[in-house]
Amino acid sequence: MQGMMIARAKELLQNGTVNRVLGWQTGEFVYDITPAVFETAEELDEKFVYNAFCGNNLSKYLVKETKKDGKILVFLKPCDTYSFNQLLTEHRFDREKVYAIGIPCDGKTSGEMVKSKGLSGITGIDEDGDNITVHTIYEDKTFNRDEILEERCRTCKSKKHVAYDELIGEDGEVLDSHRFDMVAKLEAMTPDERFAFWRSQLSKCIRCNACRNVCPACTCEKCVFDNPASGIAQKAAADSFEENMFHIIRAFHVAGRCTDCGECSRVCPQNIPLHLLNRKFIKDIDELYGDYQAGAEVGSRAPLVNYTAEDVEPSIVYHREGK
Amino acid sequence: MQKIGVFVCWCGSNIAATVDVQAVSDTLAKEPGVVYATNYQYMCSESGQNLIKDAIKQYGLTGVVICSCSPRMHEATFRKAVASVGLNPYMLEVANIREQCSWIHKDKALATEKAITLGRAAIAKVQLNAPLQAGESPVVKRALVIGGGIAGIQTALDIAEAGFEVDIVEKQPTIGGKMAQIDKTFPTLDCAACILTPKMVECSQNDKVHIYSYSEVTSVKGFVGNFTVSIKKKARYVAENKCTGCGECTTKCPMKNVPNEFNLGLDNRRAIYIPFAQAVPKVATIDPNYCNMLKNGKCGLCAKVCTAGAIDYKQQDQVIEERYGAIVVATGYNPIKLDKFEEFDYSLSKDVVTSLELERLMNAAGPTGGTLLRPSDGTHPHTIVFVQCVGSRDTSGCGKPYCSKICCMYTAKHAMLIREKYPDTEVYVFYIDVRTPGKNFDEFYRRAVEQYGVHYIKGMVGKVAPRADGKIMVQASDLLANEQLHIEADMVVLAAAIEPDKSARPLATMLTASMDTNDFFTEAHPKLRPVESPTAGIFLSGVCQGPKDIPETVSQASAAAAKVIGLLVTAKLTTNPCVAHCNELMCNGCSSCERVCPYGAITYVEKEFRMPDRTTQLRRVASVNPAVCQGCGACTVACPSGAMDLNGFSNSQIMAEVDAICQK
Amino acid sequence: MLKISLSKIQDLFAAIAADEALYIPADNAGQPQFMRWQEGLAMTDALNTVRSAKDFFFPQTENLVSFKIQGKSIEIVDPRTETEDFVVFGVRACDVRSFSILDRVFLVDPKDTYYENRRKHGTLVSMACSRPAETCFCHTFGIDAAEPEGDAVCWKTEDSLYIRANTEKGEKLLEKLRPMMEECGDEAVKAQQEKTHEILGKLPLNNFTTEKFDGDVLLKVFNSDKWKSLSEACLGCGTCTFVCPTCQCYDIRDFDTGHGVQRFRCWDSCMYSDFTLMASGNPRTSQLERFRQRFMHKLVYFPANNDGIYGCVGCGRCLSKCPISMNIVKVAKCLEGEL
Amino acid sequence: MNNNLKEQVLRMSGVNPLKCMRCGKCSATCPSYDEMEYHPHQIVYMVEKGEIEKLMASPSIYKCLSCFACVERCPRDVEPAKLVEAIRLAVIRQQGQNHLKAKDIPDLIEADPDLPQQALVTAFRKYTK
Amino acid sequence: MPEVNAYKPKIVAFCCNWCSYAGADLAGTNRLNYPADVKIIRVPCSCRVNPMFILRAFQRGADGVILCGCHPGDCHYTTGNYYARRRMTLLFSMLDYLGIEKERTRVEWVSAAEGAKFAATMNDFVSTVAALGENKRLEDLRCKE
Repeated sequence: MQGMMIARAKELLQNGTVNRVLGWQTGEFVYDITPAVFETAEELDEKFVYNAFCGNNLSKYLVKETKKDGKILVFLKPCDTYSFNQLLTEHRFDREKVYAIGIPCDGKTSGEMVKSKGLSGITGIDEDGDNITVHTIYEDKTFNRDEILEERCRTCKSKKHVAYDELIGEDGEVLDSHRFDMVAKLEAMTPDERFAFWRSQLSKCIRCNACRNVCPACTCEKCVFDNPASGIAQKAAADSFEENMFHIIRAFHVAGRCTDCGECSRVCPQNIPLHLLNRKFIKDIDELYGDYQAGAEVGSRAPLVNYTAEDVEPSIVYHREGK
Repeated sequence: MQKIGVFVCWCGSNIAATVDVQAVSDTLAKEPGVVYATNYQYMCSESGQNLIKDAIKQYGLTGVVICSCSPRMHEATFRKAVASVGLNPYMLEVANIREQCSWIHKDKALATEKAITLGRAAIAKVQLNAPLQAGESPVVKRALVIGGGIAGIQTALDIAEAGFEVDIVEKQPTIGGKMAQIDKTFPTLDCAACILTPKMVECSQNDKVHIYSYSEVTSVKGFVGNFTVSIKKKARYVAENKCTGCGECTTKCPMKNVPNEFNLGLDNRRAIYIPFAQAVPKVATIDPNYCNMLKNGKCGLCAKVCTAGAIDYKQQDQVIEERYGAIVVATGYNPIKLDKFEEFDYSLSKDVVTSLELERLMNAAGPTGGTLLRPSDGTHPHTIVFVQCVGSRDTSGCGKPYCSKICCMYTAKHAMLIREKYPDTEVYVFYIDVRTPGKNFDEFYRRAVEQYGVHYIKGMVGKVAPRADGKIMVQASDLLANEQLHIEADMVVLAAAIEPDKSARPLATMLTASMDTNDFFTEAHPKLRPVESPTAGIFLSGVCQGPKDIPETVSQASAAAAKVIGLLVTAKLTTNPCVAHCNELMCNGCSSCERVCPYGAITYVEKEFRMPDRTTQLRRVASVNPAVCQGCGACTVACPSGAMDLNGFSNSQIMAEVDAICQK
Repeated sequence: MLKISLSKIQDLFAAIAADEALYIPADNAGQPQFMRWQEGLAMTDALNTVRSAKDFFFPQTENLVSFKIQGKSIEIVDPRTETEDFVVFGVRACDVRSFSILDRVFLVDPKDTYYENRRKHGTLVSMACSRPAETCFCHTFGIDAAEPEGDAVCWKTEDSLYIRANTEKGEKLLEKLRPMMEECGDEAVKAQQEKTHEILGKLPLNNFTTEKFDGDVLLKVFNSDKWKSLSEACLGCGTCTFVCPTCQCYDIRDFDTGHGVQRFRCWDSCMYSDFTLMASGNPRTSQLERFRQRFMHKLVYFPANNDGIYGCVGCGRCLSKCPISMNIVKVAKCLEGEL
Repeated sequence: MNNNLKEQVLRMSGVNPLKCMRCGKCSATCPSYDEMEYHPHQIVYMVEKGEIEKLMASPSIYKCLSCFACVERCPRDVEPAKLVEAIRLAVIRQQGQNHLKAKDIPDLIEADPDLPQQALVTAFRKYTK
Repeated sequence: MPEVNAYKPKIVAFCCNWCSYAGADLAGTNRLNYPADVKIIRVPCSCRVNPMFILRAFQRGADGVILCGCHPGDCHYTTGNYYARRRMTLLFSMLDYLGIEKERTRVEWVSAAEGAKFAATMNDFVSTVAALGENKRLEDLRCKE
């Protein structure tokens, strides 16, 4: 796959279709992959990589990249295409300046994920079909791909590309993902248990803004949390209230716009399951206002800027099943 | 920091009996920013107002807080008072310590404490108030009426009568609309043409009224008082100013088999035609779908016979741009298509007709010259079955969920007319409910039953099946007799539901006027503003707003005209300054605000911005038209970056009030 | 050197915690973090905590002064109460070294009294590493992971914990613990150190140095055109700076409590767009400049002003936590080619 | 009026008789109308009133051909035929009219050891409440 | 004897200018009593209420927040309360999800004619919140005295 992608990128660079290529570049280790812009065939040959660690969603970079001259080639995994569409819906970049190639994805893992299996001193990784062997200075260990997939990939919502100019490989289907199982589990808890769960999670937050800055739905010119005039600006969570506030408001601002790409949870240095906040909104929206997948199509009307006269009343929150 | 004056009103004993006004003014005097605080018996009285004015002058107040009755009561009074001494009227806030404090609490200590808190909140808000200026916008003294049926005609004539220019845009070659097709009108049974055509003529003769027939609105820009509308005049291939309407061409044209839409396809017309004798404008139109000259370049007969030389095969569509101060929507209705109702056999049997078709069959100018004959064989029908609610009140998805309102009455009219003209005819009417509210309406229906012997049967028709011998078998239930009826009918008349014209939906988008799920235009308020759209400057006339009969349509048309006249006589519109505004530096151009704006007040512009790193960037940003914005604030919450804010109720002001209320 | 069986480590903690606050690395909702010890709290096996021990001396937020407002009067209140004595236990070699860097910032004139106060009251008990990870490169800065600094230093073997005092503060602490521990020789520790050194030699970053940044390289590095591609993917979040044990920038802000104002300081990040924002605007207007600032500071400016000491201790946190996997090692390796 | 029975019929059929606007189109369209004691529109109304037992006792419910013309034609989506089917099921499922009782089972198994498990389970599910 | 129920909750009520604020005025005109703990903030429309305001109220020590607007379909601005309804439904559901007592937040539609309903609603809401006691789960300790 990587070879095909490089070959095609070179072709498009050469025939002048695009001026730059947005992809992933190799790092120090096998897993520390960085999004990068390539301008020459040599750079592509030298550094371009596509493997199980290329988790970064590149679509957000288009906001910045399309401000520049020329056309850019971007490689999009299925879930990235949803963000791509959502950004287009919100007029955040110029479609004319992008050439999008859809690429298949078997699910991604990460250095953190591998380390969470108790491994340290990682020196290399071999992918052999569904078997992934991790070499470390201490030992070698082989995993089934599913075992070390990131949570968002284990509950992948769709292998279908909803936007592209061309596709490399086969297109997949929208999947029945069980991605709301954990939300449902939390909903079934008592309020005290839920409070304890979220407090223990959110109290870890260091307000590094990684979740916000990586989020393709958070492309505001100026975030309310950075804007002293907003009245809720905060540079650090000085009180537990502010920890809650930041995450509630952020989830609310992206509600109906979040495509559930899972980047927020991936980048959180404290491994806070932030996607569970977004998924709660998605689940509620699906249940209360009908299924809606942000980014499934360009131009769709997000649930929070929409209504029907027959919408449920807010009191449903008191009467719903569960505790 | 503002210099704030606080004025606590006793309202006689209304406030002072339960609130310690002295304590309130004393405590509030200590609030940051407050330079003067006092209390007085009646702040709204002349001497009370003078007290405020004097304090403004004496202390150089930049903000005023009045603790008194509800702002709904005297906010305007106090604003006027402070404005008279040069303070911006929007630098004033009212703390409601009467309706929301003294009148509902008995404990004086509690009430006083609450009054202080409410006063603090008002002070906190005033700290952040900014002077606001009510804007003005000029009004173009011309109105546009979209739709030339009875609703549009009536509205246009009323507006013209008041001395304003008014244009009617009608997509058909003639104005007149549905009413022109109707034979008689209920409950008086006078002839529709006799009362409609004089109005049509008046339209053509009144020099304030201009008719764009065979035309469509293609775009609407602007806002109340200042709309710019593009109107496409479709090519009719006949010069309107030359055609005399003699009709010679329409008898010589060799293309004879064009279905005549005016008679609902019950007979044929030529490729060049004048819809009906009293058409306005009475000008021929060539139907490009049938004209051999236009299709194949062969024929040209009409041009040869036209002595006026009006035929112009090279005519093109023409787009006219015109400015208007107000727009009236009068797009009317159509009966729904009945193909989904196979049980009534409408598409298979010619003798199953809709009520509107029946109008044409009974009209002296119709295909049968006014004699009621079966369309299939031209014989006289002896048994006629009317079916009510065909597609109305239907939630199964085949029809419309609403009551079409007019069917009960016109069916009674039809039944009555048939019984009168052809007493040997048996007439059955199957109904679910007979709904005849309205002046002389129920009496009319009862006459059909009692005087004319129409058989009204409570029940629905389940099946209509034509028989080989030409009879139509009607299977229906008679719920009161608890039996199933089988009637051998000669004709079946279906009271098809009515729906808004298909052109209404795209038009609503152009006008940013809201519609309900049935594509009827939404009124600004269902009870209090029934002829206005929530979008300022857009008015509603006739069935486009909801099912109506002719008298209701005409009254609504005149009401809409009155509203338009009221708008057009205004020299300048004063705009509410408490409107939304966009901080372009923060705007993402994401369109969230535009989507929730009920007034279409938000548009987007591409603007160049100088970035901190000294580069320039072209960005799409929202721009609020203050003349159109009504200040609801929906956009402010939809905006994730907080670029949208509302004058007079800004985020920071409301949060300051929250803070003040919650402290201590 | 003293020794105690690992099975009795909770007793050891209890003894320390008897008269001062004790913080140990423990598991907090799945993440290793220093937590206040209370009975039963177990020490984590993780190599290092997500947040460094700097939090105890330079917390993410701290109130500097309070203003009490009543009506139109304002009263100024110093919110500081005397800090209690505390022990941070299990600090790794890299993190211990970070304090010598922070001290150079906060304890030079004018002294940061808030920081100084905490340094006075705090005792650092370090823990030698035996299982370093691929992201470790403390040796680059002359740190021996097997022989950490600190007021006292520990080694953990299969079954025992060895401890030795390095400073007076450490001695004082050990004095208290002596009754429950046994004196021992350093053979076991030496053996472990040898093993650790062997592993350290196998680490992928074993040969990584920042030597080339010594000397007169400031302008050369500053003007390198590599910064563009290095910073291209940077999201401008603060992860690297907040997990960093040596990042020391902060912002001072006011919080209106409704009945007064609290003036507090909180960590700031040079990666943020409003970092060093002034009335006149921001001196660094692009992410490239902000990104460059961080690495210039650590690799060039800091050593230039501090006897050649780099502003990095090689803990590797930024290597594993950066959302786009850009870090000081990549930056230094890329730029060193220019020098 | 037997509310349990009514609820059972409503649950089984999924029909909400309150949607009926009493137009009678179901009865107008019903091919078995003349065979019936209670006609489709009456059936809907009687279910609404809870007169399920009356309907259960009436042969009308077996005159319905399940042609679904009423379902097809109903302007309010009431689906009378589904009610009829539910009433028929209610008759079958009446307790006390079990074709099989728990105590009969040992004998049955003895008589036919190959009796499929599933038949037993189904019988229980169907004939007990 | 110690006073029972001495606890006084702090309640912030956001009322739309056209219906609910007028409804509150009517309650006053009719001298319908409800606790002084309720303080009303006038907003043009229920759709003006930003979730930020609600959180802000809790931060500053409110124990309950109620939003009142025109009945659905009667909004002065036609559609404002429809948006408010969705926003608040989702926000309240999220607060509940975080384990914050859901009874502390409420939306009620009160028309200008429903003074009695306004008073009854406030009485009920205040007693519900009072029963919950002080808001501990969404408070900012810095704002406490």
